[in-house]
Amino acid sequence: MKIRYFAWVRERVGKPEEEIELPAGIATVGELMDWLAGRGEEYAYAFENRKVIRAAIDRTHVRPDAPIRAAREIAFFPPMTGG
Amino acid sequence: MKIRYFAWVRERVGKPEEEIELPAGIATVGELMDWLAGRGEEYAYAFENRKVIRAAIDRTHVRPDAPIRAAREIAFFPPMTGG
Amino acid sequence: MTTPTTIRLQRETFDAAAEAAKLTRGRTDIGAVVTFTGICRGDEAGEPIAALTLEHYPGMAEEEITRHVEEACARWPVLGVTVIHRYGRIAPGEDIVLVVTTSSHRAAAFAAAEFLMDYLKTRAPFWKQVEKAGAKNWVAAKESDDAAADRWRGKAAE
Amino acid sequence: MTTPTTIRLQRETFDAAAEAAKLTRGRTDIGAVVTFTGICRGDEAGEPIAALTLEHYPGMAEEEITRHVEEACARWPVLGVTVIHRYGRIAPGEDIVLVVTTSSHRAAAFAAAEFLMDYLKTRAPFWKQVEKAGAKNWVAAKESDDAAADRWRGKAAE
Repeated sequence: MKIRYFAWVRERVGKPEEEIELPAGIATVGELMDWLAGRGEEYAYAFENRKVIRAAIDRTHVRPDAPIRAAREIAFFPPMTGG
Repeated sequence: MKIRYFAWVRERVGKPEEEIELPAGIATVGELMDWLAGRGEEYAYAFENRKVIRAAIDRTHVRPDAPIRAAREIAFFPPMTGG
Repeated sequence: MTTPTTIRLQRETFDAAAEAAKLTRGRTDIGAVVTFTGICRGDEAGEPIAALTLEHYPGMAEEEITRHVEEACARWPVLGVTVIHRYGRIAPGEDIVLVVTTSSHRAAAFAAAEFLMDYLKTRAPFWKQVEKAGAKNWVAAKESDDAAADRWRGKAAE
Repeated sequence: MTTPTTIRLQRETFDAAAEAAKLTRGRTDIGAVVTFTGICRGDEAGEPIAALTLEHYPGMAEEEITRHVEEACARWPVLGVTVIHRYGRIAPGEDIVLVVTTSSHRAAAFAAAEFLMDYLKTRAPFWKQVEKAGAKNWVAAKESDDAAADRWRGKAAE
Protein backbone atom coordinates (compact mmCIF):
# COMPACT_ATOMS: atom_id res chain seq x y z
CA MET A 1 0.00 0.00 0.00
CA LYS A 2 1.34 3.39 -0.98
CA ILE A 3 1.26 6.16 1.64
CA ARG A 4 1.77 9.77 0.52
CA TYR A 5 2.39 12.86 2.62
CA PHE A 6 1.93 16.51 1.68
CA ALA A 7 2.92 19.95 3.03
CA TRP A 8 4.06 19.92 6.68
CA VAL A 9 3.06 16.30 7.18
CA ARG A 10 5.56 15.46 4.39
CA GLU A 11 8.21 17.72 5.94
CA ARG A 12 7.81 16.17 9.39
CA VAL A 13 7.81 12.57 8.17
CA GLY A 14 10.80 13.48 5.98
CA LYS A 15 9.62 11.79 2.79
CA PRO A 16 6.90 12.37 0.18
CA GLU A 17 5.78 8.74 -0.02
CA GLU A 18 6.52 5.18 0.97
CA GLU A 19 5.26 1.63 0.48
CA ILE A 20 4.03 -0.07 3.65
CA GLU A 21 2.94 -3.58 4.52
CA LEU A 22 -0.30 -3.07 6.39
CA PRO A 23 -0.22 -5.01 9.68
CA ALA A 24 -3.21 -7.15 10.62
CA GLY A 25 -5.83 -5.40 12.73
CA ILE A 26 -5.50 -1.97 11.09
CA ALA A 27 -8.92 -1.41 9.53
CA THR A 28 -9.50 2.35 9.31
CA VAL A 29 -7.69 5.56 8.38
CA GLY A 30 -7.67 6.56 12.06
CA GLU A 31 -6.08 3.28 13.09
CA LEU A 32 -3.48 3.68 10.35
CA MET A 33 -2.59 7.14 11.74
CA ASP A 34 -2.20 5.63 15.24
CA TRP A 35 0.05 2.91 13.85
CA LEU A 36 2.15 5.36 11.77
CA ALA A 37 2.56 7.64 14.82
CA GLY A 38 4.23 4.76 16.61
CA ARG A 39 6.87 4.21 13.93
CA GLY A 40 9.39 6.75 15.25
CA GLU A 41 10.01 10.29 16.37
CA GLU A 42 9.40 11.94 12.99
CA TYR A 43 6.06 10.11 12.60
CA ALA A 44 5.04 10.91 16.17
CA TYR A 45 5.73 14.58 15.39
CA ALA A 46 3.85 14.49 12.07
CA PHE A 47 0.80 12.85 13.65
CA GLU A 48 0.92 14.55 17.07
CA ASN A 49 -2.30 16.46 16.42
CA ARG A 50 -4.29 13.88 14.49
CA LYS A 51 -7.48 15.97 14.55
CA VAL A 52 -6.13 18.49 12.06
CA ILE A 53 -4.78 15.90 9.62
CA ARG A 54 -6.91 15.15 6.58
CA ALA A 55 -6.79 11.93 4.59
CA ALA A 56 -7.62 10.75 1.09
CA ILE A 57 -8.04 7.18 -0.15
CA ASP A 58 -7.31 6.77 -3.84
CA ARG A 59 -7.60 10.54 -4.32
CA THR A 60 -10.93 11.00 -2.57
CA HIS A 61 -11.34 12.79 0.76
CA VAL A 62 -12.29 10.39 3.57
CA ARG A 63 -13.01 10.57 7.30
CA PRO A 64 -10.90 8.82 9.96
CA ASP A 65 -13.42 5.98 10.22
CA ALA A 66 -13.10 5.10 6.52
CA PRO A 67 -12.08 1.45 5.94
CA ILE A 68 -8.73 1.04 4.19
CA ARG A 69 -8.69 -2.64 3.13
CA ALA A 70 -9.30 -1.93 -0.57
CA ALA A 71 -7.08 1.17 -0.76
CA ARG A 72 -4.15 1.35 -3.18
CA GLU A 73 -2.97 4.82 -2.11
CA ILE A 74 -3.63 6.67 1.13
CA ALA A 75 -2.54 10.30 1.56
CA PHE A 76 -2.20 12.43 4.71
CA PHE A 77 -2.04 16.21 4.65
CA PRO A 78 -3.00 19.38 6.56
CA PRO A 79 -6.22 21.29 5.81
CA MET A 80 -6.11 22.59 2.25
CA THR A 81 -5.21 26.20 1.51
CA GLY A 82 -5.64 26.49 -2.24
CA GLY A 83 -7.42 29.08 -4.29
CA MET B 1 -40.05 73.66 -15.67
CA LYS B 2 -38.43 71.12 -17.98
CA ILE B 3 -40.20 67.79 -18.49
CA ARG B 4 -38.27 64.89 -20.08
CA TYR B 5 -39.57 61.60 -21.42
CA PHE B 6 -37.66 58.38 -22.08
CA ALA B 7 -38.21 55.07 -23.88
CA TRP B 8 -41.87 54.30 -24.68
CA VAL B 9 -43.13 57.28 -22.67
CA ARG B 10 -41.09 59.49 -25.02
CA GLU B 11 -42.39 57.61 -28.08
CA ARG B 12 -46.03 57.94 -26.99
CA VAL B 13 -45.79 61.62 -26.06
CA GLY B 14 -43.94 62.16 -29.34
CA LYS B 15 -41.13 64.37 -27.99
CA PRO B 16 -38.09 63.90 -25.75
CA GLU B 17 -38.65 67.02 -23.66
CA GLU B 18 -40.64 70.23 -23.28
CA GLU B 19 -40.90 73.31 -21.10
CA ILE B 20 -44.16 73.67 -19.22
CA GLU B 21 -45.73 76.36 -17.10
CA LEU B 22 -46.88 74.52 -14.00
CA PRO B 23 -50.56 75.39 -13.27
CA ALA B 24 -51.57 76.32 -9.73
CA GLY B 25 -52.70 73.42 -7.57
CA ILE B 26 -50.27 70.79 -8.98
CA ALA B 27 -48.09 69.91 -6.00
CA THR B 28 -46.81 66.35 -6.52
CA VAL B 29 -45.37 64.12 -9.24
CA GLY B 30 -48.63 62.13 -9.25
CA GLU B 31 -50.73 65.25 -9.74
CA LEU B 32 -48.41 66.33 -12.56
CA MET B 33 -48.98 62.96 -14.29
CA ASP B 34 -52.76 63.43 -13.97
CA TRP B 35 -52.50 66.90 -15.45
CA LEU B 36 -50.21 65.78 -18.29
CA ALA B 37 -52.60 62.90 -19.10
CA GLY B 38 -55.32 65.46 -19.76
CA ARG B 39 -53.31 67.41 -22.34
CA GLY B 40 -54.30 65.32 -25.35
CA GLU B 41 -54.55 61.88 -26.87
CA GLU B 42 -50.80 61.20 -27.02
CA TYR B 43 -50.40 62.15 -23.34
CA ALA B 44 -53.41 60.10 -22.32
CA TYR B 45 -51.82 57.11 -24.09
CA ALA B 46 -48.38 57.70 -22.51
CA PHE B 47 -49.83 57.98 -19.01
CA GLU B 48 -52.68 55.45 -19.36
CA ASN B 49 -51.06 53.08 -16.87
CA ARG B 50 -49.58 55.51 -14.38
CA LYS B 51 -48.61 52.77 -11.92
CA VAL B 52 -45.78 51.51 -14.11
CA ILE B 53 -44.34 54.94 -14.87
CA ARG B 54 -41.30 55.99 -12.85
CA ALA B 55 -40.24 59.56 -12.20
CA ALA B 56 -37.08 61.46 -11.34
CA ILE B 57 -36.75 65.01 -10.02
CA ASP B 58 -33.45 66.64 -10.90
CA ARG B 59 -31.95 63.23 -11.72
CA THR B 60 -32.99 61.44 -8.54
CA HIS B 61 -35.65 58.72 -8.40
CA VAL B 62 -38.81 59.87 -6.59
CA ARG B 63 -42.20 58.45 -5.66
CA PRO B 64 -45.52 59.81 -6.99
CA ASP B 65 -46.11 61.73 -3.74
CA ALA B 66 -42.87 63.70 -4.08
CA PRO B 67 -43.41 67.51 -4.06
CA ILE B 68 -42.38 69.23 -7.30
CA ARG B 69 -42.34 72.94 -6.40
CA ALA B 70 -38.52 73.24 -6.27
CA ALA B 71 -37.89 70.97 -9.28
CA ARG B 72 -36.00 72.26 -12.32
CA GLU B 73 -36.29 69.04 -14.34
CA ILE B 74 -38.81 66.21 -14.00
CA ALA B 75 -38.45 63.00 -16.02
CA PHE B 76 -40.94 60.23 -16.73
CA PHE B 77 -39.95 56.78 -17.96
CA PRO B 78 -40.80 53.06 -17.80
CA PRO B 79 -39.09 50.70 -15.32
CA MET B 80 -35.37 50.58 -16.07
CA THR B 81 -33.87 47.68 -18.04
CA GLY B 82 -30.14 48.39 -17.98
CA GLY B 83 -27.24 46.11 -17.19
CA MET C 1 -7.11 56.54 0.88
CA THR C 2 -10.00 56.97 -1.48
CA THR C 3 -10.92 53.89 -3.48
CA PRO C 4 -10.05 54.38 -7.17
CA THR C 5 -13.25 54.26 -9.17
CA THR C 6 -13.96 54.67 -12.87
CA ILE C 7 -17.45 55.17 -14.26
CA ARG C 8 -17.97 55.55 -17.97
CA LEU C 9 -20.97 55.66 -20.29
CA GLN C 10 -20.03 55.25 -23.91
CA ARG C 11 -21.17 54.13 -27.34
CA GLU C 12 -17.92 52.30 -28.06
CA THR C 13 -17.09 48.82 -26.87
CA PHE C 14 -14.57 48.29 -24.05
CA ASP C 15 -11.63 46.05 -23.20
CA ALA C 16 -12.47 44.19 -19.98
CA ALA C 17 -8.93 42.86 -19.52
CA ALA C 18 -7.36 46.31 -19.95
CA GLU C 19 -9.79 47.77 -17.41
CA ALA C 20 -8.99 45.03 -14.89
CA ALA C 21 -5.26 45.55 -15.49
CA LYS C 22 -5.61 49.27 -14.73
CA LEU C 23 -7.00 48.44 -11.29
CA THR C 24 -4.26 45.96 -10.37
CA ARG C 25 -1.14 47.45 -12.00
CA GLY C 26 1.64 48.24 -9.54
CA ARG C 27 -0.36 47.11 -6.50
CA THR C 28 0.36 44.14 -4.26
CA ASP C 29 -2.53 44.57 -1.82
CA ILE C 30 -5.09 43.09 -4.22
CA GLY C 31 -5.83 39.39 -3.76
CA ALA C 32 -9.07 39.10 -5.75
CA VAL C 33 -10.40 40.54 -8.99
CA VAL C 34 -13.97 39.89 -10.09
CA THR C 35 -14.94 40.89 -13.63
CA PHE C 36 -18.53 40.76 -14.84
CA THR C 37 -19.27 41.27 -18.52
CA GLY C 38 -22.83 41.49 -19.77
CA ILE C 39 -23.22 40.48 -23.41
CA CYS C 40 -26.01 41.00 -25.96
CA ARG C 41 -27.53 37.58 -26.61
CA GLY C 42 -28.70 36.52 -30.06
CA ASP C 43 -32.20 35.52 -29.07
CA GLU C 44 -34.96 36.50 -26.72
CA ALA C 45 -37.72 34.11 -25.70
CA GLY C 46 -36.48 31.69 -28.36
CA GLU C 47 -36.66 34.16 -31.25
CA PRO C 48 -33.53 35.54 -32.94
CA ILE C 49 -32.87 39.25 -32.43
CA ALA C 50 -31.11 41.65 -34.82
CA ALA C 51 -29.83 44.08 -32.19
CA LEU C 52 -30.52 45.87 -28.92
CA THR C 53 -30.70 49.64 -28.70
CA LEU C 54 -29.99 51.14 -25.29
CA GLU C 55 -31.43 54.53 -24.45
CA HIS C 56 -30.22 56.30 -21.33
CA TYR C 57 -30.79 59.47 -19.33
CA PRO C 58 -27.51 61.35 -19.69
CA GLY C 59 -26.37 62.89 -16.46
CA MET C 60 -28.72 60.89 -14.27
CA ALA C 61 -27.19 57.59 -15.38
CA GLU C 62 -23.68 58.69 -14.30
CA GLU C 63 -25.01 60.08 -11.01
CA GLU C 64 -27.06 57.00 -10.21
CA ILE C 65 -24.14 54.66 -10.95
CA THR C 66 -21.79 56.88 -8.92
CA ARG C 67 -24.13 56.69 -5.91
CA HIS C 68 -24.17 52.89 -6.07
CA VAL C 69 -20.41 52.61 -6.54
CA GLU C 70 -20.00 54.81 -3.44
CA GLU C 71 -22.43 52.60 -1.55
CA ALA C 72 -20.48 49.48 -2.60
CA CYS C 73 -17.23 51.10 -1.40
CA ALA C 74 -18.87 51.92 1.94
CA ARG C 75 -20.32 48.43 2.42
CA TRP C 76 -17.38 46.25 1.42
CA PRO C 77 -13.59 46.66 1.70
CA VAL C 78 -13.06 46.98 -2.03
CA LEU C 79 -9.80 48.39 -3.38
CA GLY C 80 -11.09 49.53 -6.76
CA VAL C 81 -14.27 49.61 -8.86
CA THR C 82 -14.81 50.15 -12.59
CA VAL C 83 -18.23 50.35 -14.22
CA ILE C 84 -18.66 50.88 -17.96
CA HIS C 85 -22.11 50.88 -19.53
CA ARG C 86 -22.67 51.22 -23.26
CA TYR C 87 -25.62 52.89 -24.98
CA GLY C 88 -26.77 53.01 -28.60
CA ARG C 89 -27.17 50.05 -30.95
CA ILE C 90 -25.50 46.82 -29.84
CA ALA C 91 -25.34 43.65 -31.95
CA PRO C 92 -25.59 40.07 -30.64
CA GLY C 93 -22.26 38.94 -29.19
CA GLU C 94 -21.17 42.47 -28.33
CA ASP C 95 -20.48 43.56 -24.76
CA ILE C 96 -23.04 45.81 -23.03
CA VAL C 97 -21.79 46.36 -19.49
CA LEU C 98 -18.64 45.81 -17.45
CA VAL C 99 -18.17 45.74 -13.68
CA VAL C 100 -14.72 45.10 -12.20
CA THR C 101 -14.13 44.98 -8.45
CA THR C 102 -10.87 44.35 -6.60
CA SER C 103 -10.27 43.53 -2.95
CA SER C 104 -7.79 41.82 -0.65
CA HIS C 105 -10.16 38.86 -0.36
CA ARG C 106 -12.70 37.28 -2.66
CA ALA C 107 -15.91 37.71 -0.63
CA ALA C 108 -15.91 41.53 -0.85
CA ALA C 109 -15.04 41.54 -4.55
CA PHE C 110 -17.87 39.08 -5.39
CA ALA C 111 -20.45 40.85 -3.20
CA ALA C 112 -19.68 44.33 -4.54
CA ALA C 113 -19.81 43.15 -8.17
CA GLU C 114 -23.16 41.36 -7.69
CA PHE C 115 -24.62 44.30 -5.78
CA LEU C 116 -23.63 46.72 -8.56
CA MET C 117 -25.05 44.49 -11.31
CA ASP C 118 -28.34 44.01 -9.44
CA TYR C 119 -28.67 47.78 -9.05
CA LEU C 120 -27.65 48.59 -12.61
CA LYS C 121 -30.44 46.28 -13.80
CA THR C 122 -33.15 47.97 -11.77
CA ARG C 123 -32.10 51.53 -10.84
CA ALA C 124 -29.74 52.89 -13.51
CA PRO C 125 -31.81 54.83 -16.08
CA PHE C 126 -31.26 52.68 -19.16
CA TRP C 127 -33.94 51.19 -21.40
CA LYS C 128 -33.43 48.34 -23.83
CA GLN C 129 -35.25 48.11 -27.12
CA VAL C 130 -35.02 44.84 -29.00
CA GLU C 131 -35.11 44.52 -32.80
CA LYS C 132 -36.72 41.29 -33.99
CA ALA C 133 -37.78 40.52 -37.54
CA GLY C 134 -38.00 44.21 -38.39
CA ALA C 135 -40.08 45.16 -35.33
CA LYS C 136 -38.73 47.11 -32.38
CA ASN C 137 -40.05 46.48 -28.89
CA TRP C 138 -39.13 47.81 -25.48
CA VAL C 139 -37.89 45.11 -23.11
CA ALA C 140 -40.12 44.74 -20.05
CA ALA C 141 -38.52 44.92 -16.62
CA LYS C 142 -38.19 41.54 -14.91
CA GLU C 143 -39.58 40.91 -11.44
CA SER C 144 -36.62 38.63 -10.76
CA ASP C 145 -34.31 41.62 -11.23
CA ASP C 146 -36.28 43.66 -8.69
CA ALA C 147 -36.09 40.75 -6.25
CA ALA C 148 -32.33 40.48 -6.82
CA ALA C 149 -31.86 44.18 -6.08
CA ASP C 150 -34.15 44.07 -3.05
CA ARG C 151 -32.05 41.41 -1.33
CA TRP C 152 -29.33 44.03 -0.66
CA ARG C 153 -31.65 46.44 1.17
CA GLY C 154 -31.06 46.65 4.88
CA LYS C 155 -28.51 43.86 4.71
CA ALA C 156 -25.42 44.59 6.78
CA ALA C 157 -21.99 44.48 5.14
CA GLU C 158 -20.52 40.99 5.17
CA MET D 1 -25.21 19.40 -25.08
CA THR D 2 -22.39 18.95 -22.61
CA THR D 3 -21.13 22.13 -21.00
CA PRO D 4 -17.64 22.96 -22.27
CA THR D 5 -15.23 22.83 -19.33
CA THR D 6 -11.50 23.35 -19.07
CA ILE D 7 -9.49 22.39 -16.00
CA ARG D 8 -5.76 22.99 -15.94
CA LEU D 9 -3.06 22.79 -13.28
CA GLN D 10 0.15 24.45 -14.34
CA ARG D 11 3.33 26.20 -13.21
CA GLU D 12 3.02 28.93 -15.84
CA THR D 13 0.87 32.00 -15.53
CA PHE D 14 -2.36 32.32 -17.55
CA ASP D 15 -4.21 34.88 -19.64
CA ALA D 16 -7.62 35.46 -18.04
CA ALA D 17 -8.96 37.45 -20.98
CA ALA D 18 -7.92 34.79 -23.52
CA GLU D 19 -9.58 32.08 -21.42
CA ALA D 20 -12.82 34.09 -21.17
CA ALA D 21 -12.69 34.75 -24.94
CA LYS D 22 -12.41 31.00 -25.62
CA LEU D 23 -15.70 30.42 -23.76
CA THR D 24 -17.64 33.15 -25.58
CA ARG D 25 -16.20 33.04 -29.12
CA GLY D 26 -18.77 32.27 -31.80
CA ARG D 27 -21.64 31.95 -29.33
CA THR D 28 -24.64 34.23 -28.98
CA ASP D 29 -26.41 32.40 -26.15
CA ILE D 30 -24.09 33.80 -23.46
CA GLY D 31 -25.36 36.89 -21.65
CA ALA D 32 -23.03 36.90 -18.65
CA VAL D 33 -19.36 36.17 -18.06
CA VAL D 34 -17.89 36.17 -14.55
CA THR D 35 -14.11 36.03 -14.20
CA PHE D 36 -12.43 35.57 -10.84
CA THR D 37 -8.67 35.98 -10.59
CA GLY D 38 -6.84 35.24 -7.34
CA ILE D 39 -3.58 37.13 -6.98
CA CYS D 40 -0.56 36.65 -4.68
CA ARG D 41 -0.59 39.62 -2.28
CA GLY D 42 2.62 41.30 -1.16
CA ASP D 43 1.97 41.04 2.55
CA GLU D 44 0.41 38.74 5.09
CA ALA D 45 -0.73 39.96 8.50
CA GLY D 46 0.99 43.27 7.81
CA GLU D 47 4.40 41.76 7.02
CA PRO D 48 5.88 41.77 3.51
CA ILE D 49 6.23 38.39 1.84
CA ALA D 50 8.84 37.31 -0.73
CA ALA D 51 6.75 34.64 -2.43
CA LEU D 52 4.20 31.88 -2.04
CA THR D 53 4.97 28.28 -2.94
CA LEU D 54 1.99 26.09 -3.77
CA GLU D 55 2.27 22.34 -3.33
CA HIS D 56 -0.46 20.14 -4.73
CA TYR D 57 -1.47 16.49 -4.94
CA PRO D 58 -1.16 15.70 -8.65
CA GLY D 59 -4.04 13.62 -9.92
CA MET D 60 -6.27 14.24 -6.92
CA ALA D 61 -6.27 18.01 -7.51
CA GLU D 62 -7.57 17.57 -11.08
CA GLU D 63 -10.14 15.00 -9.97
CA GLU D 64 -11.38 17.09 -7.05
CA ILE D 65 -11.72 20.22 -9.21
CA THR D 66 -13.47 18.19 -11.93
CA ARG D 67 -16.02 16.88 -9.40
CA HIS D 68 -16.82 20.43 -8.28
CA VAL D 69 -17.04 21.77 -11.81
CA GLU D 70 -19.49 18.95 -12.59
CA GLU D 71 -21.48 19.84 -9.48
CA ALA D 72 -21.57 23.52 -10.52
CA CYS D 73 -22.83 22.49 -13.99
CA ALA D 74 -25.55 20.36 -12.39
CA ARG D 75 -26.68 23.07 -9.96
CA TRP D 76 -26.73 26.13 -12.22
CA PRO D 77 -27.49 26.62 -15.93
CA VAL D 78 -23.93 27.54 -16.83
CA LEU D 79 -22.81 27.46 -20.46
CA GLY D 80 -19.08 27.06 -19.82
CA VAL D 81 -16.55 26.78 -16.98
CA THR D 82 -12.78 27.23 -16.93
CA VAL D 83 -10.63 26.64 -13.85
CA ILE D 84 -6.86 27.13 -13.90
CA HIS D 85 -4.80 26.69 -10.73
CA ARG D 86 -1.07 27.32 -10.60
CA TYR D 87 1.45 25.52 -8.42
CA GLY D 88 5.11 26.15 -7.64
CA ARG D 89 6.68 29.46 -6.60
CA ILE D 90 4.53 32.54 -7.17
CA ALA D 91 5.73 36.12 -6.58
CA PRO D 92 3.58 38.97 -5.20
CA GLY D 93 1.39 40.48 -7.91
CA GLU D 94 1.30 37.23 -9.92
CA ASP D 95 -1.95 35.38 -10.60
CA ILE D 96 -2.63 32.14 -8.67
CA VAL D 97 -6.04 30.94 -9.74
CA LEU D 98 -8.64 31.65 -12.41
CA VAL D 99 -12.33 30.75 -12.54
CA VAL D 100 -14.44 31.79 -15.52
CA THR D 101 -18.15 30.97 -15.75
CA THR D 102 -20.59 31.84 -18.50
CA SER D 103 -24.37 31.71 -18.56
CA SER D 104 -27.40 33.25 -20.24
CA HIS D 105 -28.05 35.30 -17.10
CA ARG D 106 -25.87 36.77 -14.41
CA ALA D 107 -27.18 34.97 -11.31
CA ALA D 108 -26.00 31.52 -12.43
CA ALA D 109 -22.59 32.79 -13.55
CA PHE D 110 -21.97 34.57 -10.23
CA ALA D 111 -23.20 31.67 -8.10
CA ALA D 112 -21.16 29.04 -9.94
CA ALA D 113 -17.97 31.13 -9.76
CA GLU D 114 -18.37 31.78 -6.03
CA PHE D 115 -19.20 28.15 -5.35
CA LEU D 116 -16.10 26.99 -7.20
CA MET D 117 -13.81 29.46 -5.43
CA ASP D 118 -15.19 28.51 -2.00
CA TYR D 119 -14.57 24.85 -2.74
CA LEU D 120 -11.12 25.39 -4.24
CA LYS D 121 -10.13 27.17 -1.01
CA THR D 122 -11.21 24.32 1.24
CA ARG D 123 -11.36 21.04 -0.72
CA ALA D 124 -8.84 21.14 -3.57
CA PRO D 125 -5.57 19.56 -2.38
CA PHE D 126 -3.27 22.59 -2.52
CA TRP D 127 -1.11 23.91 0.29
CA LYS D 128 0.41 27.36 0.43
CA GLN D 129 3.78 28.07 1.98
CA VAL D 130 4.72 31.70 2.54
CA GLU D 131 8.29 33.05 2.43
CA LYS D 132 8.83 35.97 4.80
CA ALA D 133 12.23 37.42 5.75
CA GLY D 134 13.98 34.19 4.80
CA ALA D 135 11.64 31.92 6.77
CA LYS D 136 9.10 29.60 5.17
CA ASN D 137 5.82 28.85 6.89
CA TRP D 138 2.75 26.87 5.89
CA VAL D 139 -0.38 29.00 5.67
CA ALA D 140 -3.05 27.89 8.15
CA ALA D 141 -6.55 27.15 6.86
CA LYS D 142 -9.09 29.84 7.68
CA GLU D 143 -12.34 29.07 9.46
CA SER D 144 -14.02 31.76 7.36
CA ASP D 145 -13.17 29.71 4.25
CA ASP D 146 -14.76 26.59 5.75
CA ALA D 147 -17.87 28.62 6.59
CA ALA D 148 -17.98 30.00 3.04
CA ALA D 149 -17.81 26.49 1.58
CA ASP D 150 -20.38 25.12 4.04
CA ARG D 151 -23.04 27.61 2.94
CA TRP D 152 -23.41 25.71 -0.36
CA ARG D 153 -24.17 22.36 1.27
CA GLY D 154 -27.75 21.23 0.95
CA LYS D 155 -28.70 24.51 -0.70
CA ALA D 156 -31.00 24.07 -3.69
CA ALA D 157 -30.03 25.52 -7.04
CA GLU D 158 -31.14 29.12 -7.48
